[in-house]
Amino acid sequence: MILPGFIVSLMGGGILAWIASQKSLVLTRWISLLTVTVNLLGALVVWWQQPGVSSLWLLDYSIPWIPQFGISVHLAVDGLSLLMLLLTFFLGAIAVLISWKEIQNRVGLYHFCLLWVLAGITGVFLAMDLFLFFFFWEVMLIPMFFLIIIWGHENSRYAAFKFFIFTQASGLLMLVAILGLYFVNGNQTGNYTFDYFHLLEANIAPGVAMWLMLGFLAAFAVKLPVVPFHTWLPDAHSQAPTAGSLILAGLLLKTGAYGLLRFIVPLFRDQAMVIAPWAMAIGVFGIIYGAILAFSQTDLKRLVAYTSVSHMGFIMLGVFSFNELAAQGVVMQMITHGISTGALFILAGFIYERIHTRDITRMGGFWKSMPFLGACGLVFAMASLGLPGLGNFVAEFLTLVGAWQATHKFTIIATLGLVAATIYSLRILQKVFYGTQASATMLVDLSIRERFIMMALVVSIIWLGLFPQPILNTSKQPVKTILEVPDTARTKDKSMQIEIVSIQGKGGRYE
Amino acid sequence: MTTIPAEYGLVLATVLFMLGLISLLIRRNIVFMLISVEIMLNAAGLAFIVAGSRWSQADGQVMFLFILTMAAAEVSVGLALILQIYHQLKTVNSDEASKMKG
Amino acid sequence: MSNLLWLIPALPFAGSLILIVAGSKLPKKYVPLIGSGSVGVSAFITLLIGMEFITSESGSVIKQVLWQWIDVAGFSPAFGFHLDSLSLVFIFVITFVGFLIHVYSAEFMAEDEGYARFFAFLNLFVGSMLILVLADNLLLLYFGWEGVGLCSYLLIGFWYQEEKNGSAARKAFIITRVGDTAMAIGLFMIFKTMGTVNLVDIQGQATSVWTVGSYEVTLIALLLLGGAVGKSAQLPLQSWLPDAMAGPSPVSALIHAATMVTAGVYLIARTHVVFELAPTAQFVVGVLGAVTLLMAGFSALTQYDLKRVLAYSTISQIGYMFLALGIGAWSSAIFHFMIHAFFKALLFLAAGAVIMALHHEHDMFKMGGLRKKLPVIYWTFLIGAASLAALPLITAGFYSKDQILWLAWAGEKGNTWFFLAALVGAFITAIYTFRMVFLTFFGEEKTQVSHVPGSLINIPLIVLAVLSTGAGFIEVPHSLGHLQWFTDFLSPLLPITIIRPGIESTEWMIQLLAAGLSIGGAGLAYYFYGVRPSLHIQIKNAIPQVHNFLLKGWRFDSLYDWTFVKPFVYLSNVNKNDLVDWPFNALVTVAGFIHRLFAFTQSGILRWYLIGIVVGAILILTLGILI
Amino acid sequence: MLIIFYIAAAVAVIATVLVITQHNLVHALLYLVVSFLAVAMAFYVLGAPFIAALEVIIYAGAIVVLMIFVIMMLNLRQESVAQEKKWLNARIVIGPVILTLVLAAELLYMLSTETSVHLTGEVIGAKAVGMSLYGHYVIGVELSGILLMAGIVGAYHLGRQKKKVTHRFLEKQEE
Repeated sequence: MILPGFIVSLMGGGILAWIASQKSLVLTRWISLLTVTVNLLGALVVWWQQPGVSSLWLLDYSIPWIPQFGISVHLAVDGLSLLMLLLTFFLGAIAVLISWKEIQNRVGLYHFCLLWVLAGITGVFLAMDLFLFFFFWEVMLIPMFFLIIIWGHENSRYAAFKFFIFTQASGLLMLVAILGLYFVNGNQTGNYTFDYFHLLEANIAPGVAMWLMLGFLAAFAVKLPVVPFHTWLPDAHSQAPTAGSLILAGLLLKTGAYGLLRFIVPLFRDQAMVIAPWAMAIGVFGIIYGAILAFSQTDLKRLVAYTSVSHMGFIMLGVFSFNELAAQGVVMQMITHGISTGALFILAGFIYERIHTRDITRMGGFWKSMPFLGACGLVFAMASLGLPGLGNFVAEFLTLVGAWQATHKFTIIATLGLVAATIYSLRILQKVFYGTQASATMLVDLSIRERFIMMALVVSIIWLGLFPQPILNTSKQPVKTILEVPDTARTKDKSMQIEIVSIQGKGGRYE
Repeated sequence: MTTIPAEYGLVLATVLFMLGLISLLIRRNIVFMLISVEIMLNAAGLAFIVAGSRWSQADGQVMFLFILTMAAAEVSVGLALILQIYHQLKTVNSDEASKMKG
Repeated sequence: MSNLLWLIPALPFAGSLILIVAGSKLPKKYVPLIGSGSVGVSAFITLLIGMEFITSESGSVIKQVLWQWIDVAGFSPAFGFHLDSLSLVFIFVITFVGFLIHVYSAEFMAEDEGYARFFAFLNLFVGSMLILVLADNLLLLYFGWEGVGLCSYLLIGFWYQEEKNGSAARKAFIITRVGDTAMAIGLFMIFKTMGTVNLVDIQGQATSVWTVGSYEVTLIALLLLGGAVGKSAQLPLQSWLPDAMAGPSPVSALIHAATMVTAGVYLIARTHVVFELAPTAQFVVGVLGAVTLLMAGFSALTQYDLKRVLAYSTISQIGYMFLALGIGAWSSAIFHFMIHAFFKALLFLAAGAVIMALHHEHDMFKMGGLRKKLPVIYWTFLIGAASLAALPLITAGFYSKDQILWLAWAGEKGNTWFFLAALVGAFITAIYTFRMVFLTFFGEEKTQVSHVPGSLINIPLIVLAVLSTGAGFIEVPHSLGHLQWFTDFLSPLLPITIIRPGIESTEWMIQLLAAGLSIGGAGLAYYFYGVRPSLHIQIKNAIPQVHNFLLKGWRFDSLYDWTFVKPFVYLSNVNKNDLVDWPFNALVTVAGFIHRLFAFTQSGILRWYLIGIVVGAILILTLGILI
Repeated sequence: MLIIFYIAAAVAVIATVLVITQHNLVHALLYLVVSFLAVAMAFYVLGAPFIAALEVIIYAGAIVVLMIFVIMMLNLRQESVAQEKKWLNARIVIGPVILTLVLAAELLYMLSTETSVHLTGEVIGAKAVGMSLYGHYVIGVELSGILLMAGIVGAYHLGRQKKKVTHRFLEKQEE
């Protein structure tokens, strides 16, 4: 019951927080913080109790929803989903904390939106029914839209609509693909179902499968984002409130990466292999392109947004390398990028709260007045350029080592991306923290709450850099299963079937 | 007693309808436009009567009754609207009531 | 005792952590205590472990694995340390020279407001450098490699309020990062072919995996060389080092002379098996070394800034080490590294003391006559300079450089050109070294001495001065009594250079030539700057372009500016608003246009709508009739 | 029969033409009554005496009277006739007439393609209509009832004399 509990508690907490805002804003904030923290603890307990690395599906929950159409509320968690959940709740708690002082109008609605976005993201990571998946895909989109448009900066209408249209249009393509898959599979087997595990066994004609895959890919590529479709991201990131940017960069982009791993690769393996060179090419192009654009930006949040574009290129490269090293790198990249880029957005938010601008030409010399902020900025700029000892290095290095097994020329270009990352990361440090102090007034360094947030992030990114193995162990089995190359399509189905049965046979963890 | 060919009735209906339509198109006075609509409705009703007569069925007349009902309702609401427009805009010129312009 | 190996890098890290977390709140006197103390204890443990290591039978190594770092699909680097004779030399130099420099900094940086920050960064550097040389696999080595790069960046830009310090730091980081990228690719290749990144495994398996001179191994060797070239400031990635002098002098001494910049030498020596399998790559190492040592030497001749002379001299001396590596004189390279660490650290520290004494005056031509005012600094600087110029017999520099000269001539892989380059380099070295000495300490006084250094500065200088002379006697050539302690110490690991047969008898001639050139160079410097001080100005005025060319370091900065920096900046600025957004905006514009088009039909005039209905009816009826 | 139909048709057409060419509203309404009466005559001839009666009572009676009331309430003066003259010029008439003629031509063409059927002129009385109305079409009757109800409520609501109210969007525009 814990799996629906995650989602329901977030949704319920959101409503409760909204109601509470009539009485007291402090209560609202505490309710949402408590909700997310309890979920985080719950996820940690699941992680702690995971029955060894060998078992694939840790928990499974399924009740029919609309049985006439073969739709069920089917939630399941494996190592990959679990890691994503941990990241979601961790960053979710930080997002609540970060908004403590920043958000002063319509606090109740804000926390409602925030928790519902988190609920949608949680659902996306848990749903094992494609219809349910799409449902949650939309649930996370709409509150996010309001987060941007209501609490955003000066140009938030434009950004919010751009975000909405990009994601919605691509999401509809995915819906078409989901329905296509549903009907193709139904026509073939007579079993009309949206269930992920059944659809894994679908035998689809290659031509049709290619179109279906492109439908899925459209949604994930826009969300990720892959280069030609990335332009919503800088606008949305720079206009959203700090917590919005944090969730956008830290979690929403990850749903795209998660989708690639969870759906594209296992459902359409052969087609994915066909487009792999192209996918890697645009991934690598994105790495360089994002890095070059990041260098020229003057808006701090926009700059960080472009670094996201650059980093997400590694995910494209890694997923389509089709080997365990790269895929593990991708998983690491999802987590570490969530933390490091999220932290950079938080830093930008802190600076914005103090000097009310995001323009880096009007910053400089902040190290003197805000050494703590400077140290944190240093850590995360270094994380973003891939310094060993910080989590991003492990992620990028594994991705590159894995990619090298698949392609040489793209890996070389991607590695050059590290140089470009150095250039823009150091530019942030130079413009913000070096030089003489730009602002006349003495700026106050971080408060206790802000220090707590930053320390949590710093500790986790260093921990991920030095001891990544627990994470890698957790995602090992799912990644292997996803990448498992079957001899023929049929034997794959068999083995899949047996795997599910065997887990169900164990009984104990099957709720 | 010579019988009437059905087309003649329909031709009459057509002519009346067209006259109403011409009036509707050329008039700017909104009251005239309402009158034109009445003419057209009446012509449509005529066509139904002819059709009912053609098949010797009561249905055509029933349809005329419905048209009549509708015309009555339409006139009452339409006239109320005209009064409102005149009251608000001080004109019966339909061209001037163009605030819905896109 | 060997179980304590992990403490050697851990202690500086711990010190750094304490200083970062609590540095601003600690009383000021505890800051250097923690900073130097942690490195001091590391040095002490090094000494203990070194004793144990030397007394145990030769060829033994100490291994310690702390934890498995990453373990994915056969890629399983650990946080493991591996101590053999090569690493021992390096950790010895790092901890001891590091400790001395920490002690020196305790006084040198005392007035700075970033006192704790300085020690934190310096400790962090020492820790990372120790990880680099102790790592048992290439990934951990890379960890240390990037870690020292970060510290170098932080310390060059230590005085962050000056815009240009930040730029120098950035330049250093980015240029070395270019090299690191090459090295990373080399690492990918090694992992793909060997399935491991463990250094011992690589050494053991290399000969069975690759044949001599195969394409792949050459490429790997060249890529590793790329990393080494970046870190060690060799051609073509040397241009960051002179600018790196923007950092405080102890930093220049520790990072940009004694330790970090020699990481490239360490890397090549560590992977010498790969280079021996790739003779072409090894030859390239030698060529790069030879060219670099000459170019940097000529540039050093023209500099005004005391520290920049030393910087170019560092590049040049590392060029010697690369030359030694290129001719397979592995232990000579390491020997020269050690000696160079002593005398160059000494020179930088002394130069720092001079600069501090003269109100941060860097220009040598504004110095002079300091011989009397700063006697300790004068004598120690002189010893260091003599060692750098390799004055025969008494200086350590003579023994280490002489070995390289001799092997460049007599070694199997040596040739006349390498030898000539090294010889000319030695001559130039002597000239610029004594140019420094004469300009700084002789002549009339041009700037008032404001601050006489205290004992915390003097003691490290004296210790280093002793080492700069004494350390040479552990390795004495055949013609002068033949002592090979250092080579023997390293020989189980690094192969001994094979000498061409029948050439031993010429060794004394080479030594005589080298000694003569070094004394001659010193004499020439005396003539130019002591006897006829106006002469060099005349020469400079006669060939201003050449002078400027050399002063600007052969204009590599302009070259890179035009080929890389400007195009990159142009490309990124031209695309600042993201051209990819254009098609999407065009879509919006088209939609807006269509919207206006349809909005136009919504005129609000009732009769137009009616006409629309009529036209529609006509169309439908027409269709009905036609079909 | 046919001749009566012809006469009724001719009167209806002429009266209607006069309706649409009149400048004075009241005159036009009078011609409209004539037109309705003529059509009622036609209905009678076509065998629908009940409908003919309704036409006279409701169209020519109730509806036209309603209109006259409204015209009185509008209180249009002599200028409106002049204005009507100005509006009704040849330039504005020509386009709609051509369009309508095209439409008419098409309709007539379609009529001409059908085979000619003569009407029997059999009288379908009120009883038959009532049987059909309350049998087969009872739903339609109920809907008509709702429609009339809506019409009454709507007319009442719209017809109330309120102070001038403009919509808030329009208000903003006017500022």
